[in-house]
Amino acid sequence: MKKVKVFITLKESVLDPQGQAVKESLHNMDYKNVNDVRIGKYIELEIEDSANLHQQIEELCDKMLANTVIENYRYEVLEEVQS
Amino acid sequence: MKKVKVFITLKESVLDPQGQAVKESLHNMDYKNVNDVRIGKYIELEIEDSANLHQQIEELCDKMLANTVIENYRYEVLEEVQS
Amino acid sequence: MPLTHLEPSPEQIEQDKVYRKMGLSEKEYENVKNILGRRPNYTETGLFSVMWSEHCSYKTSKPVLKTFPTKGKQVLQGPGEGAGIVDIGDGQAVAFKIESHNHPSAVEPYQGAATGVGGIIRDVFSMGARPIAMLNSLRFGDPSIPRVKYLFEQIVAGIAGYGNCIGIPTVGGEIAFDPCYNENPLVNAMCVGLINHEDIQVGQARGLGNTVMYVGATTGRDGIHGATFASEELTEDAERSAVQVGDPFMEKLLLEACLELIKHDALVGIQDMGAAGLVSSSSEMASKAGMGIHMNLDDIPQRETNMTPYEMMLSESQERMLIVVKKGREDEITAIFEKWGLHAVTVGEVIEEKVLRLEHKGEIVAEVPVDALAEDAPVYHMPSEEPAKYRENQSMAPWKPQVENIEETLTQLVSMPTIASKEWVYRQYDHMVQTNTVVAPGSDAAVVRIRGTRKALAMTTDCNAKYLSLDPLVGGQIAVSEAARNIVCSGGLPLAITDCLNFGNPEKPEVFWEIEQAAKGMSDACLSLNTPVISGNVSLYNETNKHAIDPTPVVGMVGLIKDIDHVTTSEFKQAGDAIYVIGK
Amino acid sequence: MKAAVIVFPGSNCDQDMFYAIKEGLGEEVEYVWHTETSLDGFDAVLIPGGFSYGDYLRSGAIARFANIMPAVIQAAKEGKPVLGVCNGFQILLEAGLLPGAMLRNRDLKFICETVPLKVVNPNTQFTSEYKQDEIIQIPIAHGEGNYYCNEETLAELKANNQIVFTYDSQNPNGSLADIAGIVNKEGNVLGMMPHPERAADLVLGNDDGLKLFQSILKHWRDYHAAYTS
Ligand SMILES: Nc1ncnc2c1ncn2[C@@H]1O[C@H](COP(=O)(O)OP(=O)(O)O)[C@@H](O)[C@H]1O
Repeated sequence: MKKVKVFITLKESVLDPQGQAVKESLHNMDYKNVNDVRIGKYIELEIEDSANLHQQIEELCDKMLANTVIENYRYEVLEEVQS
Repeated sequence: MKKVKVFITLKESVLDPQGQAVKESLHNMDYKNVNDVRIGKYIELEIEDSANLHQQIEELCDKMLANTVIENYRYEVLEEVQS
Repeated sequence: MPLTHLEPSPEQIEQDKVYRKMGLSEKEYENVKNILGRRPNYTETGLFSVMWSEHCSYKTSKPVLKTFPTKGKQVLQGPGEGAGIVDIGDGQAVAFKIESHNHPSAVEPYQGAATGVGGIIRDVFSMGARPIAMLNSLRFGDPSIPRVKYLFEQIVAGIAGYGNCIGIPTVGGEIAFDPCYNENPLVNAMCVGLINHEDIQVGQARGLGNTVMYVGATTGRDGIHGATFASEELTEDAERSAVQVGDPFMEKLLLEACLELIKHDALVGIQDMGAAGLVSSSSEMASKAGMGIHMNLDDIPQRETNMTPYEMMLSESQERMLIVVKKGREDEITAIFEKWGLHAVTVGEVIEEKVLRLEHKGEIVAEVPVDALAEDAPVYHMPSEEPAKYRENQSMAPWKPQVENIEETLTQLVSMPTIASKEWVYRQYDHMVQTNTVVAPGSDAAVVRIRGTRKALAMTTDCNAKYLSLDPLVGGQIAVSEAARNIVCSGGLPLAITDCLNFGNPEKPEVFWEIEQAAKGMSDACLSLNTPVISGNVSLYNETNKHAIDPTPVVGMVGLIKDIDHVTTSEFKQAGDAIYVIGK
Repeated sequence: MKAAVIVFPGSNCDQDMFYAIKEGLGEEVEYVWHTETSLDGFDAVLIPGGFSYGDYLRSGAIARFANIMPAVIQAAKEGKPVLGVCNGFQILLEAGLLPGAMLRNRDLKFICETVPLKVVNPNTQFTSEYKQDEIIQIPIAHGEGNYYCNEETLAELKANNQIVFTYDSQNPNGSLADIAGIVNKEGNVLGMMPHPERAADLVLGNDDGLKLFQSILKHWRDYHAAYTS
């Protein structure tokens, strides 16, 4: 069993209304040293190992987890986990 | 300037309806080897360094970025970024 | 140092025919050269290419739109502004318009649909009206195709996501499924607003020396060339166009701030930055007022670094407005926006010379006559030809259904996606917020009361494209008549319509013939029902791989119910009541 | 009685709440902008539904830091009735005035419909006009109304009779123990996902929510009568 961590972020040029709103309110709350906030998704998968694990993960991300029209993703495969 | 990555996950004991739904549709799509899916948030902050940076980040997370009734968080502080 | 040095020079643009890629034909490019008396630079070529796209200039559909009846005693504002307006008595009026967001929704369904909703709401509140209801009209392909199902779910979620957040009830609409929409879903959103006569605004840049201000969200590189994109058939290439993301929260603030602004006597004109963003809003406002605008692009609030004049002018970032205010009164305007956490920034001034002059980093980077961009954009009279298919249809004997087992046939009918209950959809729309919804989705027309009066408004969207594919003229008549029946059945007197002409590629004579016929049918019906066309939108090139959608001219109609006690709903009320069929 | 309707950027049921008090109840009501810092002079505090700050990050997460919030907390401490509906409930949870948190609806979709609620505790200042176990029809309209708390908290809610409304017959959003509305221990802060202000006018076909506002008024009158006599 592998643990896979997927990080999904909005593409650079795509507006991030959530991040904007959080940033503004942090400024209002006097956290003026926060210059930028970008909000994305963090997904943890537990997945049984397979010969083409990486290919499969990429497929999963492309088809389902990320919306590649506006998002980028990155992933890490971790040590075996006990199940 | 520091880059801070915050990972927010639902607590073990809290049901994750979104993760459940994704898992089910992955199974329907014949990715039967995916055993578990948990969906959380991934937040990137750009923040000007300060003496008590860690304390400040924890404050931010506790007060606003995470809801500690249902969520856990973890963060990493990264190398200086050019601004 | 301006960033324009990386762009092709005017000579290169001509030599390498860069303008072709931007959507200008050879003839149009020559025309631009004649207007300017020189070769246009890159920015200028961009300005013309978006403003002369079908989406902004209606260059092929204008001759057809001209044939619509647009006048009536009740009409306070016909086509030509953000939304049309009709009188409902007692100094009140209703503003409404329908608009398509088909192409963006085909590429990124959630955001495409959401920003479609956002755009039409801005059109209505930029007239000074408070939006009180949303409707929509959707078309999808065969729902058993996974991509179609995905588009369906995401488009519905996008409409809900935006409308629910901004707090305008989505009270009605219609949905149909047909394989002709497999690759080309239709997303038409309609917004209805309420306004007092004295608050009606126009998008005009009047008054020499007056200040041009920019309000709302910052400008990014999103949706550049969205307007030309909407004027092309969908191809792999088109998908590279940057996707716009909607921010309904920002729009809610903008809405409240703008409705406060329209009560202010320092306001001269206001217009939404919709398709082709800054170019269209600035040139149209100037052209309508017979003035010009000088804009300093360094002052445009930017979300990204190193944006070029071309990018800033063509950006379709959402939730932005251009306003013109009396000189010297800028601070009062800024204060209104600040209350809502928004910034209003001075970006230019009204000038006498009828040109759009753009300054960037100390240089004039573009100077073009505003009329050439707006009013005087080219108009084409497309060839039109009756399709062979139509002839065939006409010569066929009427089809008589053979029903053996009525129960079975009925079950089959009601389980067809187009006929089945749409509760799954409208359950996701907040149709009750503002607590005025008297008749919610599920009846003939939705009914929204006007608080403080006995009056209510009935509203509906309708179009049965199957009828139009068989006979666009009769189908066009039916679309308007169906809308009128829905209004009447709800207790209302039909006032006027808005329409969205969704068709295939108008360069094909058969398609253009369909457009003409449909418009003629609609006009006939509008004339006999006294429901003029007060606003609308055109979405052409709904084709993929040469397959055009069925002609789908969606009709949005609003009617007045004089007394709320006259509201009727469609469901059977109690056992024992007699059932009548009336009509032919 | 004079009620305050708190308006945050993105609130959108503020007018509905306002009219429920002004026209439904016939009492005095004013909007209070989120930048204000005092609620002196108000007898009841109403936090309306909507999408404060776009519901970005988490619903209610940003609103709880608004300038007006210390005054809301103060009002709650003083024992004034504080009612949070929908987004208002989410804000009360985020602000810690009520225990628990909201998750996304079980089927991940926004739901707008009228649902049956059971009044499980009619002995609060918000529900005294209802009968025990009365079934009322109240609209819901939310995407995150799936109430969650840990077992201890749930046991406490039950032990103290803090659960005021539950969904009857069908649980629309997956909320724990069918919870639709809860009060704090003291009983003067009510948070509920359903919208009583949307069921306060017969022109719209339903006024089952009106008794909630009438209960608040009755409590205020009784209290005042006792106070002034
Ligand atoms: N099919 C149509 N029927 C009637 N009026 C139309 C139609 N299409 C466009 N119009 C009118 O033409 C004007 C320009 O439309 P449009 O470019 O969509 O406006 P905007 O720039 O505000 O989106 C509007 O006033 C609109 O009402």
